Amino acid sequence: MLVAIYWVAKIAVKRKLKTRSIPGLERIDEWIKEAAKLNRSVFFTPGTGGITTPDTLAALALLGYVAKHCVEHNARLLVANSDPQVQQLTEDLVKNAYAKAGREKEYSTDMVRYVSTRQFAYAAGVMGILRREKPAVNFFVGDFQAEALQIAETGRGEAIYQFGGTTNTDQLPFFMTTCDQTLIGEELYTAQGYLSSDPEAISRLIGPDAGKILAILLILAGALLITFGNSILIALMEL
Amino acid sequence: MYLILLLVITVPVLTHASIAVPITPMTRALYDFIQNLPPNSLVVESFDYATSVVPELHPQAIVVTQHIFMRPLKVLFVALDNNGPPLADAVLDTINKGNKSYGVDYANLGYIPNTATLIGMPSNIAQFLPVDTHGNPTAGLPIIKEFPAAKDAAFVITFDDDSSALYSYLQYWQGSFNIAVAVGATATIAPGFMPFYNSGQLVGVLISIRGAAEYESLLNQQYHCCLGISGASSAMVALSASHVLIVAMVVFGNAAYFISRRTSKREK
Amino acid sequence: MSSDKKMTREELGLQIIIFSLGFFYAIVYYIAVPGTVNLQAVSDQLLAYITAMLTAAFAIGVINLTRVHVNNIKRKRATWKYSVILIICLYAMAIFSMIASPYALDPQAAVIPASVIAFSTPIWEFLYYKILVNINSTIFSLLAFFIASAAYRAFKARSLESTILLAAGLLVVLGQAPIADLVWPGFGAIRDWILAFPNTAGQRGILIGAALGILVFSVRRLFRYPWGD
Amino acid sequence: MNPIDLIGVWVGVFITLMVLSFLYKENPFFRLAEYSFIGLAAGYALAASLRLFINQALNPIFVDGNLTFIVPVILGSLFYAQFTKKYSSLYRLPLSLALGYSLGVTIWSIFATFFVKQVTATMIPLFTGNALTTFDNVILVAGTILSLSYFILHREQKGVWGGFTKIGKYFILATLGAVFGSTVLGRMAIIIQRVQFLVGDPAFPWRALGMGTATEGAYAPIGVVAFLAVFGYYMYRERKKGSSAETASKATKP
Repeated sequence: MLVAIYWVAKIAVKRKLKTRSIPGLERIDEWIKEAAKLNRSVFFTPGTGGITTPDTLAALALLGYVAKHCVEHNARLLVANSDPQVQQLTEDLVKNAYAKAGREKEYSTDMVRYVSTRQFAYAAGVMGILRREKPAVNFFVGDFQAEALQIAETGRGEAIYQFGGTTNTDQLPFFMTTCDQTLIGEELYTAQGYLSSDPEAISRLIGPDAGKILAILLILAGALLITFGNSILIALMEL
Repeated sequence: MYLILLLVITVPVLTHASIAVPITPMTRALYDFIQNLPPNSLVVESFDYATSVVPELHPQAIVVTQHIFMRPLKVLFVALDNNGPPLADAVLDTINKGNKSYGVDYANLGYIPNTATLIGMPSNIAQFLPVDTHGNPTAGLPIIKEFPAAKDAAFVITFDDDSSALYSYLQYWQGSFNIAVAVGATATIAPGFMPFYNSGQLVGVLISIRGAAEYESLLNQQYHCCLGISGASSAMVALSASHVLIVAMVVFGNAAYFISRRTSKREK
Repeated sequence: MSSDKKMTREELGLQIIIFSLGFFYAIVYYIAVPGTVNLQAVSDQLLAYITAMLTAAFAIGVINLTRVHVNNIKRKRATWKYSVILIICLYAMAIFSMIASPYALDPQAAVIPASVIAFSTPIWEFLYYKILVNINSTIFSLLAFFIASAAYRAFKARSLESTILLAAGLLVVLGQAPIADLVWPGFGAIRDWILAFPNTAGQRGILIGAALGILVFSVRRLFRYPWGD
Repeated sequence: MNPIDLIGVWVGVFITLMVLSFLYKENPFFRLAEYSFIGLAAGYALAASLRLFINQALNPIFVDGNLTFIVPVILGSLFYAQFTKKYSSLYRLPLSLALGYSLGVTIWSIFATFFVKQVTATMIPLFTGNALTTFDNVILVAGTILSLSYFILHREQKGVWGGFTKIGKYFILATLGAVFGSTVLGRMAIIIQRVQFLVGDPAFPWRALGMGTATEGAYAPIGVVAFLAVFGYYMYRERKKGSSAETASKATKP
């Protein structure tokens, strides 16, 4: 099956296909500039997942982008974490973003804050930060559980621009209803491809697309076969 | 708006108003299944929730346990969440235990620390959970002597707050040993279980506090008892009121939206 | 995020570690060659080491919190008084939890005198049940208010898209209020149908898509992990 | 009646209202609850994870005599290198091991559990002989395919294809609406129980939550009244401060 995905991907790369856009990604930059102009900070939190959670790792990739642009536009970045190891990674990311611009001295330890491993203690801490510091933008992207709506509604109450993203279907509705932009499910993973605007990265997005087409074909074939009482495809898949 | 919601909930709670609860098929299916279990079957109850969801799942645990204790069944309590064992004890303190005695008819085996234990229990309970929560060796309990392996269980119900417990039981207990499984779920995760119920993999689903209230009224219909035992029934009016409030707010919000849109159009 | 950037030697070394472990765990469950080394056992042993390694990081969070809040207190930042309370709560709870909680270090009273444990138990129970559990539950309960205000704001029939969101949401809300069922039993049936079919379909679409995104993302990370990029 | 439990109930009531006051505005009471909660949670977590460290890493060495576990303990201690200036990037070594492991397991499990399971579960008969179940099944299969098509990126969402993806998006939105709606039930259950606690209702699971018994609980409303008095006084002072600051600023203006 993996071979099939690879094969479809190969064909697709040869024929350069047009892609649809993910709405909202291009506005990240604008928002950060706006925050710098208002002299308010940019807030980012990757949620309550650990380093073993894929959503968290995808969020960190986005943080890399946000941090770079915050340094560029002189916006104050504020990161809040729930997992100690994620805290270490984010500290590194933000520090490096400053180091690359040759402005290590501007990095301070209270930019990246560890709040709590406990879900609702983390939520209380983030809610407090949002209300007290009133950032201009709130990026909450990654792995969230019930705390998502607490963060989102507090941010909404302070009229903060909100950018959300997760694959957790239990929480996605609350992102959709409170954020100005939401990355739904897989968009969280393809976002970086778009942000890095180099053609090679975009062509890499073809892999998942090929998988989706394959999934659609498989579902159709399987459903048709079983309609006529043939369950061979199901048996094959369960091998 | 927040104040109205608080009021709408507080007034029914204070006045102890009550309301008849319609029974959903998923709750009835679970009730009928337990009601029709052959006498002397072994049931396993798994307490897989943290204290933060006690409002949703604890009432379910109370009513289901009460039902099981009213029938000639044997029951083992386990937990996949480390908050579970004391919660099971709290349930046992709440219900009417009839003439059942600890060790013979029921036992609290405590926390299942890892998947290996969960997989091992169907073949040998005493080996994987050597002591119960009271510190007794499990091998010495009459109930374990009667049922040394969990694969003899007729039924397992998990009170689950993050779906991992249910998936484990479906995979390791039902998949391998064909033990019937039911779940008491929080409202957030319950929608994800509908496909399992529809395909017959689950004998029943209790949804949050409402499932508990329905179960309580089923018990009351048959045994004329237990009304108010879990506190779920008395929450039903407040629950209805808060839901109606949300619907009313949404309707009101939309009306206001349409009116404002119409007037702004005219101004143009 | 661009991959053309050269890796430093240190990063290359780390990447080799990531790749080899990742590759091993991605395939180990598929291969079982009878008679050769039992890869399953190797992977279990390795996992025990990795778990042990991760548990060694147990104090990272506390060190971070202590650093930040001691700093707050030293510099008399705006919230420094609260930082004092935080630090006191942290260390008091840590000490009593190590003596008297389910995670006590010496539950059999082999080293710590039994009288100390007996003295600490009610204090720990007070801190845990009377304070921590209550704050936890109440912060959770804030969601009831937030979900109401989110519904009020978001459920507006602005476009066809938001009308669908509104309709599905309202029908489910109506279907689970016991009182609505008494008015018309159909509400409950509609709710169950929405949850069982359109909802399952949408969830599967999201899940399958996400699974593919995660798969490609993870494979790419095996070849290049962007440290601080 | 147990006096400690009675005090516990009152403390619990105060704390509950301190947190709820956040809905009105951010205030010192909420801040106190927030900071003490973070502190208590961290302290408890420290004890819990220390216990885990002893069970998983130290017991194998000192109890079972398995000296190989010294290696992971040394590697794990490198996590603390980040707090030094000179060797700070050494923490990346243990982290790489953990990352490699988790990426590998993800690659293995995501395919089996999400992709294969969800795809096979959707292979259901499109015609069953019963009009109702046929309709249900068609909705399920078509809905899955269409909502999946929404995520396909290599094609602009225009024309007939755009129509498909649009219907897919509708399915996704219906799903999100349904999840939103069903979550309401659980959240209301939680606030109802909080209210039961505040009014001292016997239906509240006093025993299960370690709050003593309903006898002590019945005195909870006294705590509510006391808190409202304190909070009222705080607001009165705030307002007075606010108005005096206002008059002061007016006075300075020419």
